Amino acid sequence: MSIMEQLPVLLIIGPIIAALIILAAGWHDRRLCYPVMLLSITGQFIASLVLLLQVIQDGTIRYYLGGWAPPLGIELVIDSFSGFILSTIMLLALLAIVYARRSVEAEVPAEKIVSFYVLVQLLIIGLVGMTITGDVFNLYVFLEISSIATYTLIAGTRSPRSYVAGFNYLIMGSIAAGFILLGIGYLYVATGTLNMAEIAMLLPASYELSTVHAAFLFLMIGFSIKAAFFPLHLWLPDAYTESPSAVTVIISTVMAKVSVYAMIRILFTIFTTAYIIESFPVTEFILLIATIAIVAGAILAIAQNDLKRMLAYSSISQIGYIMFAVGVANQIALEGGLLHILGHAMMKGCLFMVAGLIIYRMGTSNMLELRGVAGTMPISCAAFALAGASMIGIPPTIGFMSKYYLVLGAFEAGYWLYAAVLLIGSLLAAGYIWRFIEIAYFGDHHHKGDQTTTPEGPISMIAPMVCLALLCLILGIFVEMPMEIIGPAAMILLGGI
Amino acid sequence: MIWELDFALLLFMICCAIAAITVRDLLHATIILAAYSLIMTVLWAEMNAVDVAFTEAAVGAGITTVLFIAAISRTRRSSSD
Amino acid sequence: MIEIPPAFIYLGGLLIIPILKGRLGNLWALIIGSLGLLAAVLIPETSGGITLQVLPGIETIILTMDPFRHLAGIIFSLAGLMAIVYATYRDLRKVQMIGILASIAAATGIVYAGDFITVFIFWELLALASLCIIWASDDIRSGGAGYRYLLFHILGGACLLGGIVHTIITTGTAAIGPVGDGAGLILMLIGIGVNAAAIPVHTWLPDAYPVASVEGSVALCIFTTKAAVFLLAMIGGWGVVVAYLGAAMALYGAIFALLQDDIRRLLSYSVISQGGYMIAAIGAGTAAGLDAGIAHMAGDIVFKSLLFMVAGAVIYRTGRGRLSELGGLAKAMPVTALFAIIGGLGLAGLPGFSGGATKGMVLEAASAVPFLTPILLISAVITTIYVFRFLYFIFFRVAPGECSSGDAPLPMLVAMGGAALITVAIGAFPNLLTDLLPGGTVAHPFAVSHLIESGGILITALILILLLRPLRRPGEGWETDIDRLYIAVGRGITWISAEPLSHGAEGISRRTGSLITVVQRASANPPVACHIAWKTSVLPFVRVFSDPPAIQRYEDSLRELRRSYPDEQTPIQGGGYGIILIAIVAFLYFLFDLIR
Amino acid sequence: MRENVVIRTVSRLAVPFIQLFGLYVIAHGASGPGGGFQGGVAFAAAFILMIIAFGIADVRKRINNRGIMIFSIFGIALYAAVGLLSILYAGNFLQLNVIEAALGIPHLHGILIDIAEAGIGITVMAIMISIIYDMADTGGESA
Amino acid sequence: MIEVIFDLFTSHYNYWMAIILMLIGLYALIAKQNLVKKIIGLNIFQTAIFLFYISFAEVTGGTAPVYLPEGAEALYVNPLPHVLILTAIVVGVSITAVALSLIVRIYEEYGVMDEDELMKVVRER
Amino acid sequence: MGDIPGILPAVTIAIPLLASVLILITGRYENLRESVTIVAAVAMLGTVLAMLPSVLQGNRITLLIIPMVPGGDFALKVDAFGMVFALTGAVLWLLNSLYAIGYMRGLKEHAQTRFFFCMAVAIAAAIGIAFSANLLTLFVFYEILTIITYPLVVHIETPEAMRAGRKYLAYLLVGGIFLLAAVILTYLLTGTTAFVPGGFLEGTGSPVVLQILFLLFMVGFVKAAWMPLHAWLPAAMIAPTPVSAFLHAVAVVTAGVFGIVRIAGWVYGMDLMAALGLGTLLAVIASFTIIVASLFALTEDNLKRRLAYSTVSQLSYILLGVSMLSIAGMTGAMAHIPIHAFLKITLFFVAGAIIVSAGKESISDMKGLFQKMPVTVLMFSAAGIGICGLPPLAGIISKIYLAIGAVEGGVPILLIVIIVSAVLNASYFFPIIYTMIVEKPEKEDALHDVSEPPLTMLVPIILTATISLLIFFFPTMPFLDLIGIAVAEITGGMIP
Amino acid sequence: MRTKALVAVIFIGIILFWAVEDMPAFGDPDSPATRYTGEMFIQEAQKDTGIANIVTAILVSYRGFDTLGEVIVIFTAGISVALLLRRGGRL
Repeated sequence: MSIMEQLPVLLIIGPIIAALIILAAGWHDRRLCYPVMLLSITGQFIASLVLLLQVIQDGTIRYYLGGWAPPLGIELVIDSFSGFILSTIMLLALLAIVYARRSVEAEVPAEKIVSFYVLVQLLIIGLVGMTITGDVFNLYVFLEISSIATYTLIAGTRSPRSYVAGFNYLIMGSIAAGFILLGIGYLYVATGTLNMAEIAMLLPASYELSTVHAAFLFLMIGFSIKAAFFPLHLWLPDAYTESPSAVTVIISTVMAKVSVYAMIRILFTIFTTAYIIESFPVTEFILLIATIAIVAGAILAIAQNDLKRMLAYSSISQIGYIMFAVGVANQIALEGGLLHILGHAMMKGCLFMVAGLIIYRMGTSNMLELRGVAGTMPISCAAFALAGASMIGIPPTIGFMSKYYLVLGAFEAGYWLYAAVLLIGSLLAAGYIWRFIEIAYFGDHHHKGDQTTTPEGPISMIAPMVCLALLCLILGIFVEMPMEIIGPAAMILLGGI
Repeated sequence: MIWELDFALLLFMICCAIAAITVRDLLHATIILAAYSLIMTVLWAEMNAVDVAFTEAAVGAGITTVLFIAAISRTRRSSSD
Repeated sequence: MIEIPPAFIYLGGLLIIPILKGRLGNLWALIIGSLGLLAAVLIPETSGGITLQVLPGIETIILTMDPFRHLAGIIFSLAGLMAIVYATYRDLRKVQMIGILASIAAATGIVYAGDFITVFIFWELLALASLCIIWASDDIRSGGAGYRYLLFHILGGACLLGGIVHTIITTGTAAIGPVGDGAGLILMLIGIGVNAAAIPVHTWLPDAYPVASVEGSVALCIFTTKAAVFLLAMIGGWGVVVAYLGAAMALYGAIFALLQDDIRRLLSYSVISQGGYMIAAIGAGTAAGLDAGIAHMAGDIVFKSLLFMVAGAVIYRTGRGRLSELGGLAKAMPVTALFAIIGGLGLAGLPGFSGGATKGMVLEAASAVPFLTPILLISAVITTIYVFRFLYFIFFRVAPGECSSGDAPLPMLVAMGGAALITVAIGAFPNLLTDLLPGGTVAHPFAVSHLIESGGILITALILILLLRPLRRPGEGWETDIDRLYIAVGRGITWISAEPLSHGAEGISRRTGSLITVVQRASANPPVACHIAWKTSVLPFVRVFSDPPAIQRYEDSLRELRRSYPDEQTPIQGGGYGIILIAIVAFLYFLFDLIR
Repeated sequence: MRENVVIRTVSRLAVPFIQLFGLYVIAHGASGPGGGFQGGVAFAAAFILMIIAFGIADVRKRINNRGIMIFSIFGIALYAAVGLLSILYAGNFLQLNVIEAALGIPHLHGILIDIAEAGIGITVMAIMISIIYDMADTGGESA
Repeated sequence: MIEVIFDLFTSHYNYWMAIILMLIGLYALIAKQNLVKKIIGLNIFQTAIFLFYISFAEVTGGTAPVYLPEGAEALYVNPLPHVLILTAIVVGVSITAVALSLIVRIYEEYGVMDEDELMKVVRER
Repeated sequence: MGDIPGILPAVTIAIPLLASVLILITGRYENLRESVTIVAAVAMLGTVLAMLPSVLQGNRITLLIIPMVPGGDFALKVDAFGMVFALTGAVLWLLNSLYAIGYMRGLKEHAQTRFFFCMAVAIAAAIGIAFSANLLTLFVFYEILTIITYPLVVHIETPEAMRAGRKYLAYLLVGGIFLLAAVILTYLLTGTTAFVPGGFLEGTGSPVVLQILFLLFMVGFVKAAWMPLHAWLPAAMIAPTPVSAFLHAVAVVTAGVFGIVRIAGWVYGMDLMAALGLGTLLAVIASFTIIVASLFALTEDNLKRRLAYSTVSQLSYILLGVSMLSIAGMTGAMAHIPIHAFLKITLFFVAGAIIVSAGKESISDMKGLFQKMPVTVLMFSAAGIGICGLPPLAGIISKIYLAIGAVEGGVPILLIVIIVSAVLNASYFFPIIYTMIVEKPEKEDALHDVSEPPLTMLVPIILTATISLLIFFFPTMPFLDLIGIAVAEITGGMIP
Repeated sequence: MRTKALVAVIFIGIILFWAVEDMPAFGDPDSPATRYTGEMFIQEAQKDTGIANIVTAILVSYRGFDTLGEVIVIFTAGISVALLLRRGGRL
């Protein structure tokens, strides 16, 4: 059973080896890199599922790297929260990789494909590392791996504009990283350790120190930037819009979620509810901002003409939902927030896949030029409609379920007004989703005559998209399934067992 | 450790930093940045962080400067501010 | 014995009408009419009735029997048959034939109904049937008139329903009988009053009857008001208020009848007037009053329909319907003229005609209520005057122009003849009628007191005719009634719904739309939008506190900002602002931390 | 790059020394200041000097992109291999003392650390050269 | 009073200076139009943070964290921040490299290096 | 009497869903696609009828599908009241499908597959609403209904239609949000959302909270189109007529009022409503709506829009009935659901038939239509008369109960509302009838090539009108019987 | 822009200065960091790894994983630069 015990680290080392193999194989023959990539991601996905099952069965898994127990060494921690996020992001990553093949062929110059895949693999390594590490500095390192990969992936390929988008993100991301580093430093100064669990244990003694407050503040700001938590989202629309479709899918689902995950980790695992609710009641403030984010993101999304840009702003709004849960900070709301992480990953992944497919097929993502696109791309548009419904929160999709939990939690905590705004936000979501649906389905039926018989896209692009769209629905109906993991996860965050 | 020396170095660094971002010629700015890094190296060495100082010397004053110069050589040397 | 409610015979019969062609329809209608009459006659007075359980908790008695009902049923069926006969002079529109049959059905249905719910259903059916008849007319005014007719009756029906329901709740039964008091009574009274053309809700009657077709107005005049009167009688237990209401109607109708030029309008007011007599009698509350009311109703049905038939015949032959345009038809239409005289004298209440007998009964019954008799007497005088006026102008004065192409067609004559016969028969032998009355009241038309009374009325009328000489002035006619008021109200409501309401709704939706546009535009470039909003809101202060050139500059800059505002979201934003934002947010957190 | 005899000559002399210094730094990492990273950078500096002196094309002959690729992969693989080795000996990843205990070789721990450092150094060197190549070269490799 | 301030100064001046450096870097990031200048600012910002770390690793009177020959007792400074910063420096240079290559790319595409101009050009295209 | 588990409710909902999938698959083959619709409609009617006897015996068929979220499982329960709605829906879906086939083919509409697909899903959602066992399930279906009817509303895809669609969606989604808030609040107050005859909110919150909750519910059920939140309904008239018919008679608006009745009877309970003064509130809203909507209808020239305002007005009868908080009022309210459905669908069918046959939408253009399409116009008149509450059509039945309820509930003032509205109803319906039947076309040949609509349209029209007639004559079976059971359930009493 | 930048910088500066106040004094041997892990490493490193340079010991052994990450970072940067700038070639 040693392999099973080593699984956490293999989850990172395996892909590293895979990245090297991709590079080497790609050097030899470009066509080789995709299969390797797929294999590695599949392996990672399976491993993540196995780990998740283990966590469900046996509780938290702790893996001491180098055999050094904290605080000396680094540990990997897989509890139900990180297990949940891990399998979520791996699922999304897998689907995104399946999707990526043809999309990348179309959007990335052939000679860059190898490095592209290597970077994607590295990005995923970074994100997985961020998810399962139990050490704050290690978190930072993996954050940087993923960040650098992201900067390049955003900038690398599609349009000249993407360079600017990538550069802007780089600046913002670097500042964020700097702040995070600074925050980690403050924490270290205050406690003398870097292990999350230990920090949480040692920190209460110095809750009143301004150092700790500053640590919290900088970590919060840093991760807010990385997670594009309004109003620190400015990099996001450009980054999402200009990057290649496959990258957009990955960063909008996997990366954004991991950033949020990290933030929640910081807030709840390191600082614990005792700090963020009682000592420095920042949750109220977060709640306020989250509410603004929900509304503002949605309104901005409505104003967009570019499909991807619209979805990007929608992400800002949706991240607001997750942060809303953080702000409410009770069991039910957190369950909703975590569910929304899963749900939003799936629906936004699906939506961006649709956008990518539309670009692949129609060559544009400007909505004004996409009138009646449903006629030529029925499956994509159906997937969009389904995922969009989830985004709006139409039952019984997963988007509704998470919203339900959120509102329930907010009501329970007595945040009536905020809950109301949350609901309004979902209405605004209808505003932008519907804009595209209108255009796609009802834009102009005179042009629908050209019902082409050619398939609307490669099956490798359609399949993951449809898969995600259906998952939005199925997981919504059988919401009990994810809730079995999410419930304990939320409990862990709130300081339960 | 003598804090006055320390302090002087720090002040000098600040001067360098300000200079680096004010000078209009980017190449000059790069060189000033290298100087800044070198002072930083000294400072760290003086703070008993020899490994870090070593690295900073190699990276901050070395590689980074080279990278900057390479980049500037491929773009433009002058800056409007 | 057969116990089929006649209403169902008529209703069953009319279903076949649409598929019958030409004269076949007329024939069928005649058959149905006869069958209905037969059924009405044959229903035994001892019948236990027919009860249906349609609505849970409410028994619907579609057939119940008592002497009043027997009498009324026969009268209605008979009059209906006459109306059908009268109508067969030509190929009728099917709608009209259906309407006539449905009217008969509804009226008989009301008559035999044993509970209020059934009454109500037939009540509404009657309104619809009448509407069919009115709208079947070729007169273009019939549209509006029918519409108003309907609205009145819907109002009446609804009020009746309210009254019924109130009664059911307060008394616990739906059986026809005295109603409670309060709201139920008022509603019931309004409901019945509308159909009975009680003032002030009578205006539909002179409005609609003159514009119906000739045969239609005959059918109309028989059922609606009379059924209402019958129901009023059946319910019973009314107070003196109703009696006075009847008196008012009698007087009011009579006066207005006197002022009319249109012959059918004249007769319409006469209907109101005579209805007033009946209601007055019923309102008197005594058994004799009830008897008198029903008796007068029976009589009135006959002679009033006779007069309408005459008017119809005249209009049919001459194409004119105004006193001022008619004249000297006695020569051209002698038989019609004869029938007209019979009907007219019946209406005037001359002894020997049915009106004489029944009106006498009414006057007798009315003596139970103070002041009632004088009013009715005055009305009688006026009635006599307008009857004379009616007869004189149509038949006897020097013709303004020969226009008739002969006497009325045979079916009309038959119908008129039948009606005239009945009028005379009842007039001569009141027992024919009064024997059927349950109260056992008898008429004494030839008793001395009655003769004196009738003579007095006649003489007064003659004197007045001679004095006022109204006969010489066929004039324009006074057609203004309080319906102007109702029409104004209706127009007002229409205006309200057309103007303020819809404009208001439109305005709201426009506002909302522009608000959404503003938000949408603002979201295209939020910083600039905020900037503009800020500057705009500061503008008034700047105007107050700055010197003119500064204001000018300020306004210019604002205008420039607005002008250069992007219509579309600008892509790609610089990084610098982002960092400033970071600083601000961080500082906000910090402040929050400080003030906590 | 202007032909400059002095620079060329000095470079030709200096490069081996710098490379040697790099190796030393890497090797010395265990006992004193220095380590894989610094050594790698120093090593790369030698190549930078060569680029300055002889131009890129010349240097590419010594180490081309393929070589860089191989070196970088090799370096990381070396590090990972050391880590994975400990898994083979039923330890956790990078649990070097398990290997030491299993093989019974004293100071193996330190040696393994050195190996790992070497891996770092190789990778850093390769990548640094690669970056310099890419930054400084506008033409690209013809191969 | 002065003494207190002086104490505070002597005990924290390193941090203060590091902070000032950080702020200078940040300022450059925000206010400087030239992209290379921004990256220079970023570098300064990062190194300032490194300085911050090294500062709190320092122990007065300590020696470098390399074991002195056997037997010699010494007060070593805290080695952990050094390790962290070693890693962070590498990260820093990586970011610098990527950023500079992006700048090169941007210059090749748009021919400008100033942010405002760049935004203008980007929007026009 | 009691709860019996059964799978049929789920089957009933699954049939149209399955059909919708089949419709998508068979989309290219018109005949096949349409036969799928018809077969599914028949099958669904069959399953509903199969449940009818059991429900008529007072049983409730329950089915738990899956646990969902705190506050409600995904569960179905067929009780008498739900059966009323479901039966109406099932019958009308069949007829409406027939009609829609004729209509869509008659106009050669585009995107027919989408149309039939959405129809099928919509009916599934409507039935789901009828069979919901708790608020959450109801909400789920309610929202699905909102979304799936949108493509139907904007079917013609003109800019005007899109605007209307947006309006439609905006109102309904906002409503949905309020409903969600209400559901959640209910859950927080009581820990359950399952419908309990007679209500379960009693004593769970302060009166103010419960009053606010009720307001939330009211806004939530904006589908009931009470004023001033009615604007979406006339706007939605841009839809093809089968859709309008379906929306008005079966699915959307009826779902709204269904929800309100459910809330009144199964969540609040009449006693609590009375105690909180909610009856008055509801009465005010309903009265206002009834009268003002009628006024709006008065001057509207577009036939379908006039009918829409009529619907707004008529639906508030149901609210009015509920507001009386009396047994008879409740009975009238419930009875008005199927009755209005059958009558209004007839009217819309005719409006559509006129569009197909004569291509006319404005009332003023319909002069003399009777001569060319007598049957159709006759059916229209009949249904119009029925809506006005005149015999011999079903409308009178509910009206009688409502009137009884008004007096019984001690609010005779509502009688006035009924009376006024009766007059207004007549005043906007009869001009239409007059125009169609009596008036002559302005130009002789204006109606030259107009004839009766095809049989697929005519037959449903006649059938719905006939059913309305039959309901008048045989009101108890099954509607009033079912309603009796339902009312008995929530009041513990018997039908009056 | 410059004033805005200055204000922003001052904002951040205020926070930073405020935070520094409660930090242990520069060179304080009793700061939690030094006392806790710092001393631990210093005591353990020799025993555990047997190499003299504590920094290296931590770098490769205790926090070897970080270092692996660091190598990956630089690797990523290399690939990134190659992707961005390299023309032709196989990457």
